[in-house]
Amino acid sequence: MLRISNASVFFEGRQRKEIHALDRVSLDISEGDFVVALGASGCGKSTLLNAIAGFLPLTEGSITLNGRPVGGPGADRGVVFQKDTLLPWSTVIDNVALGLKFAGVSRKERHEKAAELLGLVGLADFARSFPHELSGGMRQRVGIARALATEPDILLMDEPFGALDSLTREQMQELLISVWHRTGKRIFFITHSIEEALFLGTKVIVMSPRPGRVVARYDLDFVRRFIETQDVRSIHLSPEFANLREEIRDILHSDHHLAGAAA
Amino acid sequence: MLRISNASVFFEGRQRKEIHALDRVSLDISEGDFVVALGASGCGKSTLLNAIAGFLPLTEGSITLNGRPVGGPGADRGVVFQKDTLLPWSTVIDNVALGLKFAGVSRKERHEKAAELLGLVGLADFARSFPHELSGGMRQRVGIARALATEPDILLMDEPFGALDSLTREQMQELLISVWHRTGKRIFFITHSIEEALFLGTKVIVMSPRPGRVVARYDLDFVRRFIETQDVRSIHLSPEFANLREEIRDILHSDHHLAGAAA
Amino acid sequence: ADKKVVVGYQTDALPSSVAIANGEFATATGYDIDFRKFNSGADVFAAIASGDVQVGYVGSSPFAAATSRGLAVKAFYLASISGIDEALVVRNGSGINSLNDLKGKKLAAAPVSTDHYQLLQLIKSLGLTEKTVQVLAIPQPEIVAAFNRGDIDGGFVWDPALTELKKTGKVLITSKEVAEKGAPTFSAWVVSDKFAKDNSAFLTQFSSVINKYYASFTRDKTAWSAESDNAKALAKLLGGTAEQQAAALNNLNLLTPEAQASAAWLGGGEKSGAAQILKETSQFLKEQGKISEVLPSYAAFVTPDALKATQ
Amino acid sequence: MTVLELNTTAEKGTVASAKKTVRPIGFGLEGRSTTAISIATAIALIALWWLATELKLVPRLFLPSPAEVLRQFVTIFNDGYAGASLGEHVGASLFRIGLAAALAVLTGIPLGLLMGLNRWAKGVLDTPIEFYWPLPPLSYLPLMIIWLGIGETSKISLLFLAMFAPICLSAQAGVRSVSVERANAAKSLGAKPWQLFIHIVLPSALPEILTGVRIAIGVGWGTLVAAELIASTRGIGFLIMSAAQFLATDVVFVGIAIISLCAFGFSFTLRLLEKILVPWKGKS
Amino acid sequence: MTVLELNTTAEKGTVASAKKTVRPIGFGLEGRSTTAISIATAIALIALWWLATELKLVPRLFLPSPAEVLRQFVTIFNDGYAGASLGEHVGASLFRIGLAAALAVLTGIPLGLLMGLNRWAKGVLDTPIEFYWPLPPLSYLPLMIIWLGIGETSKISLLFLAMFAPICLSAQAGVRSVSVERANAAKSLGAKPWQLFIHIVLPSALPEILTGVRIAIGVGWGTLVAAELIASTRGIGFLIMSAAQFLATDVVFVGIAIISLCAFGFSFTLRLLEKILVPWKGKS
Ligand SMILES: Nc1ncnc2c1ncn2[C@@H]1O[C@H](COP(=O)(O)OP(=O)(O)OP(=O)(O)O)[C@@H](O)[C@H]1O
Ligand SMILES: Nc1ncnc2c1ncn2[C@@H]1O[C@H](COP(=O)(O)OP(=O)(O)OP(=O)(O)O)[C@@H](O)[C@H]1O
Ligand SMILES: [Mg+2]
Ligand SMILES: [Mg+2]
Repeated sequence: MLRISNASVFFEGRQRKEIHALDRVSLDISEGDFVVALGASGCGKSTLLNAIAGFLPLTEGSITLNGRPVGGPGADRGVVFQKDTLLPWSTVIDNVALGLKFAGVSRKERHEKAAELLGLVGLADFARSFPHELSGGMRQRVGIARALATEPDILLMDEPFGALDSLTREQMQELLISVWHRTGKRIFFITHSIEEALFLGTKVIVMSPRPGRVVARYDLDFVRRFIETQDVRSIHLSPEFANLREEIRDILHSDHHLAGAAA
Repeated sequence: MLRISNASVFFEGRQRKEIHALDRVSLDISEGDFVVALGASGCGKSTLLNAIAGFLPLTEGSITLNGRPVGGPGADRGVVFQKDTLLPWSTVIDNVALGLKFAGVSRKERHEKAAELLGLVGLADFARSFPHELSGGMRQRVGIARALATEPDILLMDEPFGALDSLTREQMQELLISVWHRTGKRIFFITHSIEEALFLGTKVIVMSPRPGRVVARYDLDFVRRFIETQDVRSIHLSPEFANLREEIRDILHSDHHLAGAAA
Repeated sequence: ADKKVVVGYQTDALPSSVAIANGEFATATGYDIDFRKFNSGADVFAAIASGDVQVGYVGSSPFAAATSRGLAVKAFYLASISGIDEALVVRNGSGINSLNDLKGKKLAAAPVSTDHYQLLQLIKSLGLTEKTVQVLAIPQPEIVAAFNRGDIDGGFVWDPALTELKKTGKVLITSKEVAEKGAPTFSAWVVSDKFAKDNSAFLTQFSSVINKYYASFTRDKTAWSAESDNAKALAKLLGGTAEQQAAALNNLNLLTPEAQASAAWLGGGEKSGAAQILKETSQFLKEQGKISEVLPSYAAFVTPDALKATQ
Repeated sequence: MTVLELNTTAEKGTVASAKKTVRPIGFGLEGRSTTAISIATAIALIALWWLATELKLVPRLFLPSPAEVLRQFVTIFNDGYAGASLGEHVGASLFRIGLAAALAVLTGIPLGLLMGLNRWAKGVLDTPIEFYWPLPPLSYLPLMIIWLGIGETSKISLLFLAMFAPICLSAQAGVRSVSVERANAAKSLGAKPWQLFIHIVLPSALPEILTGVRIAIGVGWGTLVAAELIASTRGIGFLIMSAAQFLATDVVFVGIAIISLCAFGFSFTLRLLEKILVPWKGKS
Repeated sequence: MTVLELNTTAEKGTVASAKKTVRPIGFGLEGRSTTAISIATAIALIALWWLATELKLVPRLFLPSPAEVLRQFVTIFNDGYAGASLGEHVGASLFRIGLAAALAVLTGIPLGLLMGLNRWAKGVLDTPIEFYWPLPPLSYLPLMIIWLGIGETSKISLLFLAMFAPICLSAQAGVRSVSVERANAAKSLGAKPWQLFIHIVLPSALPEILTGVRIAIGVGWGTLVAAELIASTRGIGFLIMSAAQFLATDVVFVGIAIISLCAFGFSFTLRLLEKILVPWKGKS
């Protein structure tokens, strides 16, 4: 189990003012959880993810994975970044196979696995292209394939579908659900789409900025319902879904005029 | 008037295969137009925008602005990029004021203007921060403020709101509409959200990939209706809106299984 | 002093160098003299060719090389001729006890020095070639280092390297002896033809000053001992210690002004000693492939005029 | 599916101010000082030197003891050496290096950037630079004397030539690390070519340029002795060579120590400059 | 609001294959060749040289004509110079430079990267490198001889020392341009430290390292004469020095031409290597 207790983060801002990016956030991610974090721009979602990934120390609080404190980044937590972090000197397939290379998998095997994942994200044709030859959305999909390749215990995904069109996005959502369902992986997922959060998450946390804190938590089962029925539309059109969407919308809107504008 | 006639673009792909990114696209953007391009990931939206911006030569066809062919980038066409292109060595306010600096505006004046725009995008507090101290969505908003600062004739925006949460996104949409309405600027806007396209565009083009071509065009007036009524919800819930959404959805879905997967 | 002249000198210990230190050259000639220190005769000639230097102190080997290439200069004063201030020192334990043991050994001398010339001449006179005796052209500090380390068997050097090598080696032959075997050398003050034409009075006064110090040196040994002010002045100007300077002076082989001005050295045109040495040196350098031409006569590069005028 | 908690009260109430702030875990050194380790190493090296001389591993003539060098330093400091005071020697060398470095920076950076941007500049300047730069200064020293005389001009030119190429080459390489997107963004904001040059290309290339300048200054010091072989009357290189002629190794060591000290000063300034000018490196 | 056209038929039907492809408009040179301009410049420079000698602007002694240099080259090529054939001279120098460069690359890159990553490596190695690197080789030649003799070891060591520092410094600087995000991504993919080193740090720093190597090779050639002052019997530096001392300017020019040619070869190889190894520069 991944346990975040009372995590606070202060950044050093300009002119000696601190930026309070995360305020006493507590969260457990257990076996089979699909946790989605939702919130306005700048509310600390990426900060929380970075802390879990081990890229950022906490000012206060602790993060433990199966009882042991998280010291730094590791292959047990796969990360899909908000920013493009593909290696410009490697082809797409080598980028996807990078983690497997680190794990010592043979070239043939890792390329097979990578090719399969590229097929899943719809980029089979671009295996030998370089990242700068891809569109923004395609690069994002390569990043997803790369994180899936090493089959980490926990997937940390920072707005992975932000640059995707609705169709591709739906397909990627379904792909992710099937991976999650098949392998029982834990997933921590950041999005700014309320629909996406509701559709994917078994747990949804809603965050508000300055300081970044959790203002609401939900336990949901739309995703399980989807796995049974495979019917997206009926879920999206169900009244529970619509009600929750409006509720969260109100929480987010009630908070601030424009995220970051208030002091 | 900006006139794109029969624009085709081939990229050199791996193993001597060309990638047909844009296939005979024709499009006019006249005074007061708000043109939105919609389409799957990799369908050539950014390619089209890059060609208009002057970053990319055409293989065939022509692009003229007020009768003169587009030779290269220029201050007459402001660009908001899909990728983060802020200068890491400048503060947020200096990044926003960059175009004004190029135009020879005095330091005081350009900082005033930049501060005002930062207020509009909700980042007044972060004027003296450096880009790497901002969240992904905040950086995107700085990019928007930067493009608005020089008041170009045409704004070219590549998925500008992709990294924004729904609230911020709505606020930014309204901001953009008010700028467009107030100044009568022409806007070419790329998005992967059908709702956003319908809500914002006076003209919407729907593109399909491999080769990238325009498969449908719409003339809309939801945005003008919004300017009159200021009522977002009623527009979104109107049956015309819902019908069009489903129609475009069908066009997009009918096309391909996964964009880029087909050869 | 409205007339200016730049004089290039080297670090050799000469009695007249004291006059550089105390400014007597300037006061005696009435010229504004800028003395510049050079590390080799080749550099002096390069500077003369650039026109920045008008008068310079050089050895006969670079002199021969430069004149053979057509540089218009004249020797007007012979500062010294081959003496015991330069010698071939061989390392104890190198197995060299006489000139007959040189075969197969490694010897060194400073590049384009008169020592290098004499070492090569010596080897030739012994019937050896550079194939059988390896001759390295390396600067003196490096010779001392290589000698101490045992990498070379001997070095043809002058002070202070000479003193240093003698600590762990012995003198095999001196420069004077090599000269007597038919390879004489000299060092001289030279002047560019252009400057000489309009400044003969300067050269005369310059020569007079040298004469004065040379006379003092031959007359009054105590005034030039290690404790003397003169030796200290030399050490301050040139570097090293007063002891080193005094020792070096004692090994010089100086000519009297009269001898220099005579037909035997500067006054005999083509037949004068200096011109002969230049020609022989040039011929030898050509054999060595170092220069490509030997002039028919070197008479144009020596003049006794300044010295004659002092008498 | 139920709302678990809407803990707006429970979690509000900000943590007391003036908190310890954190930074993303950096990469490599990121700010951690190495001064202490460096000083310890320096002390260890001097101790080793002292030991080597104490045990007489190397003849004194070639490796004088630290004490001797210090003594010699005091003597030279008080009495000067070879006709000039220590201050004059150091001053002369610093003046030459400083002026040559300034000239090399002022010409090398713009020319290098231009060569990175412009086909004609590259084509025309490439040949002479690629030609002269690998030439050993000692090999064209006589030519410099002949062409430029024995004054300061030839010395400073020699140093300038030695320093120009590394700066120019790194500026050229720096241009290649300007990202196309960033340049495009600037052009769309109406940047004229010279503005692109100053506001985008120069800062992007700055990290590489600064490395080039550091290397160039090292090369400059390394060329100092060669430059001051030209009929000098003062300068540290001149001091070293004069002393070497007389096998005064202790004086040579004094010269070496002074060069090290000066070079260290330059290097320190440059590191500082790097910290101030390119704090964003690795964060873009 | 009406559907204007649903031109699925009108616009379908692909354009004939084998089309001219385009590339994003690059920045600066981006592939455009400058060879022709460079060659033209070279010819112009030689013509200028010829003119200068023809008009006797400079005494023959100091600027021999192209014809003379060529003649001298043929002579040396046929008969050798100073006791060795031209091939032996060139071979000896190439061997020394090549070996020293290989050693400098093999040690300088890993040590430089390590110094960029590790506090201890940086602290310990910084002092000796900052200390020795600006020292003029001429000032420590005697020390090299005492310690390493007059054989190849000391010459190669001298060249190695001259080349090591630029490579090491640029590798260090290169580490600072590794983006933190990229390193983090690799760590999350399970990269062990040495894998991070090889797969992320090394390629990221490669552009800067290659610039450093180019500069280093230039510095190496520049030090050649100094190195071959150490009791050589062959080598181009030795050839140049022997000739310079006898004012044989034409031979000096032959030597200079040979060095230029060799250096040009090295430089060409490195540029090629850069094109092959870092084609992504400016595109990340
Ligand atoms: N520099 C390039 N070299 C080769 N191929 C390229 C290059 N740039 C784009 N492409 C290709 O052109 C096609 C269209 O790319 P484009 O960036 O226009 O897509 P897009 O519609 O913007 O997609 P997204 O919504 O994912 O950003 C893609 O197949 C891409 O691989
Ligand atoms: N390195 C940093 N230094 C200083 N402040 C930082 C740094 N990184 C983030 N911040 C600040 O922390 C706050 C939270 O940032 P974070 O990136 O977590 O937001 P986010 O929720 O991911 O937003 P978005 O949806 O826009 O990506 C922001 O106010 C940001 O300015
Ligand atoms: Mg974020
Ligand atoms: Mg795009």
